[in-house]
Amino acid sequence: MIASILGALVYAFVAALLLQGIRRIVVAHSQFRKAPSIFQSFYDFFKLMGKESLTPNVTSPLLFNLAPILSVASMLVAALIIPLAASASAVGAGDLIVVIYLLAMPPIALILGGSASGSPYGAIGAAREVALLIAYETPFIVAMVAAALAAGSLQLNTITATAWITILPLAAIAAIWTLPAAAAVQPFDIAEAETEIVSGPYVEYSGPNLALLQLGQWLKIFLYASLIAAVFFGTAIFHFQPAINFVIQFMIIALLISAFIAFWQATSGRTRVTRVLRYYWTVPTILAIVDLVLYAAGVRYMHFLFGWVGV
Amino acid sequence: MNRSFEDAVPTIEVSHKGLNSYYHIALDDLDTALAFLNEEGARLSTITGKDARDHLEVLYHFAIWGEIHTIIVDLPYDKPDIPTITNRFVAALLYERELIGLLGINVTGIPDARPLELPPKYTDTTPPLRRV
Amino acid sequence: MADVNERRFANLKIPIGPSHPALEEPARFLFEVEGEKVIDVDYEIGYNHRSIERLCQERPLSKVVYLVERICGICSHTHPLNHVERVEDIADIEVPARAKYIRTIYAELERIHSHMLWAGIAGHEIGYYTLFMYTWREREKVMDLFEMLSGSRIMHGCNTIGGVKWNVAEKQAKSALSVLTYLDTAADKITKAVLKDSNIAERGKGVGSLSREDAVRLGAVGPNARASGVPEDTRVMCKYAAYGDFDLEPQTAKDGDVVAQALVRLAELKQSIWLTKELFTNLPEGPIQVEYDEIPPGRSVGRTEAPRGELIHYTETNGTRFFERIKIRAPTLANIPSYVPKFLGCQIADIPIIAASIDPCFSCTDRMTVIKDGKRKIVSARELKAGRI
Amino acid sequence: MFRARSPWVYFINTGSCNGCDIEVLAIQSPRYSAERYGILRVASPRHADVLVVTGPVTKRMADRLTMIYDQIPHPKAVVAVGSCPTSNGIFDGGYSLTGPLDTVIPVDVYVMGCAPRPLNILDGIRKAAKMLDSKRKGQGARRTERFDEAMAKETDESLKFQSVDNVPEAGK
Repeated sequence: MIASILGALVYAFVAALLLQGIRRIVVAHSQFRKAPSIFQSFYDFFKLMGKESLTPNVTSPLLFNLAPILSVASMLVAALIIPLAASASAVGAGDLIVVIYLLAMPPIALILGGSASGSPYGAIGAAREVALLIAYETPFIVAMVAAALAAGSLQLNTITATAWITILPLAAIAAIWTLPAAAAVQPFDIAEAETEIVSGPYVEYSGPNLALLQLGQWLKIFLYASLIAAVFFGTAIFHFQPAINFVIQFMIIALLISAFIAFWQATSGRTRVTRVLRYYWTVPTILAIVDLVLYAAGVRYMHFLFGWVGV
Repeated sequence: MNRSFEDAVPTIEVSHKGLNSYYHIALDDLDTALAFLNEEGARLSTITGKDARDHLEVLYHFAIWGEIHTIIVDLPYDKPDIPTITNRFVAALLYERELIGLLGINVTGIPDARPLELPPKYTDTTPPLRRV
Repeated sequence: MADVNERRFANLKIPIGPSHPALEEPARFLFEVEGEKVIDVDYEIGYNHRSIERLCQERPLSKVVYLVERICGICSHTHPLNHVERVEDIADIEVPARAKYIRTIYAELERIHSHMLWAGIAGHEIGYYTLFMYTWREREKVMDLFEMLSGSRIMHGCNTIGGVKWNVAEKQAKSALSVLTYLDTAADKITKAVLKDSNIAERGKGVGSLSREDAVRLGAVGPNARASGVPEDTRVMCKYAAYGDFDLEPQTAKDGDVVAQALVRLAELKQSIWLTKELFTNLPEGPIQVEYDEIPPGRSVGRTEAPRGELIHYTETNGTRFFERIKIRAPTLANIPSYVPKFLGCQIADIPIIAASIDPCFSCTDRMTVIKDGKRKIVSARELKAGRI
Repeated sequence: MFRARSPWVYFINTGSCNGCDIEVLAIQSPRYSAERYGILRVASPRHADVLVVTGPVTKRMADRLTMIYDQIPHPKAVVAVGSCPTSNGIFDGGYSLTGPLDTVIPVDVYVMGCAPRPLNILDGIRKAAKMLDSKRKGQGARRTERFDEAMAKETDESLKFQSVDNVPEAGK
């Protein structure tokens, strides 16, 4: 039990940072320049841990220093619950609603930290983070509810038993569509827009606090992606020993997600806050709702079209 | 410039060189000269302040398509006052504030008389462009 | 109007600058914001003031050219070109035709690299870093061209009184032509990237617009004015250096918003590339420098077209080894009053793209501009806009 | 060991003619691609390790420069780019300058040249990054209070953030 828990935590930490490394390499090459090494995120993280942490005295120190710890702690708990690497979750049972709440914790920690940092940039960054969070959480939750409804239970182990992409493809598309916003990548890095509001909520953080906040953000991206992969691609596909499962699922998630995110980052400028809400509440949400309603009404169009039976 | 400047405004001394022409006028004719140039559709390019060792000089440069017409006005050292021209040319605000800052010329009627480009802590020293 | 003034600083104030990723140089804009909408903007510049005008009066005649060249790193050729032409105007020195052509080549190459730099920075401001990377990669070719012609990327030092120091060899002209044809295709790609791929067009439509009357009234110059439809281009008006031999027509757009600024600058980029190719092809033979004995007392005022607009130099000599007075009015200083109406009513997200679209160069401006002192009475944007001053 | 591999850089222009600034910006462009050494341009001094300063320190920017230098957490290094910060360059003798950079803040690396080439700047930043490892805790570590003290005894009134109460009416 302890071994699987420690294994899951270390795996999540290493995978999250490698994911960032791959993303930066893909972006660098798509911008015609040489890329940093894949372990660059490790260097950044451990360098920041070694720096001095400054707390501006205009803020409430408790809230200011609590936010990074909150964001990393919630992510580590989520890492235990989500069935990582195509095997059952580390602690056996896990509930979908708990996971969705935990995944929303890093942005909330950012909002707390931003507004507690006492700088006008932090306040505006926090306000933008709220708008972003509401925008991309809606389609994600509707897609997850559709999968839960199809599986008939909220237990992650039962949900991830079957690969729901074969039954609910529209919901899968809606979920994957929210990934760039969850990763706060170029078109949606409105909350920490460097040139507009001087990296928003992060502006007053330095040293270990900044490292933990970023780690929370990186872990969130990886766990978000592995939750979508687990629910929609299911854990049953890979019938190999656990160790090989680890590698395969990480390969799929890491390459697929970082290339997909990097593509968004390399090809678009930053949108405005007002447009993000309209963007995410129109097409992705409608897709997820349509799939939910169709499944609830008993229409199995995938079965009808391709004669597939749920794997 | 269709109507010639000399007959409209009494000038002390006029000189032309290529595209530029310089009109030396007395201080109280300044307003008529500005009115004349405004009708000609001249655009204020900039205002230069100069410390000519025994008196101060203010040069107004006006541009009409290719030519530049400069109006030169002398100011005595002891009473360096000059009326503002921002009522006709809004862009003159920054140039007049530079006169205040760099040469200590007192521009009367300017809406915002802060000195130009001198760091606030050093406004009490003598204006830097004065030949002291 | 009165009640607004009472409440004017009750809202959130966002200081941008003096050291801020959106601005290349130190300038301080204090935006008063209601939610995401900017309702008042207050500018404060003067951080770059290096007392150049007084140094010009304290330095001997021949050394001033190098000081004037270092007013602004991006337009490091236009300032000495204007200065040298003023001194030649006073001393009636006739510059040989080849020197005039070489000076115009440097001026146009500088406009190319400055507009490419602007396109990159515009992309950087809205977070579209790929545009920044692409345009700055192409821009390196222009910097190599500068290095080939004059030995240095930024401070070329090619202007002296009476002509030019660096000659253009036959082989250099040939390789420059090939680089310029490549740049032509790159300019098309940049135009497509700026106007279609990056959402500058979609984010910039109607943002930071400046009407033509405001542009004329507030004295805007250069691409900033031409974007609002004012057809004034000093190269056409004054025909200095070798511009007399070419009939250029000013590139203008209509409503002066971010997209119009982009259109004008990119059209000028193409025009400059064409012009530089023309200059290289029919470069006249002959000497590149003329001796001069001494500079008589006299005065001269004149204009050149810097990448950011009309630059004015007033030079006066008194026959001695020193200048009597040198006055430099940079284009960005003339453009500052016209920036203020652009910022009013825009959103916070638009501030960097508007700041970038104006392409301010405070290094040129700061030799002589605005400081806010203890008293808080400042000319607020509204007063400027309403023209109440 | 990690400090040398990911130097986060904060650019500040204290009155430069902008020539060095565009060369400092150029090191991120594909031809020099500074990111392969982990060099990232950061938006806030709080995140920075290396402070790159261009331009002779004008009087107006001097106290801003010390404020930003204090905000950078320890260990930190300063790179002076161009001949202006090292010796006031060609503007020496100007009335609005407060002398070269090392009279204002301690400088670690000087990159010479009037507009030095981007590769020299890149090399300067990497040398400064290697110096970060050798910086001991106590050396140059300044608390944030010093920043607040500086703001409190603000001599230059306009540096203070305007609060509503001390703003006289616009009209009067």
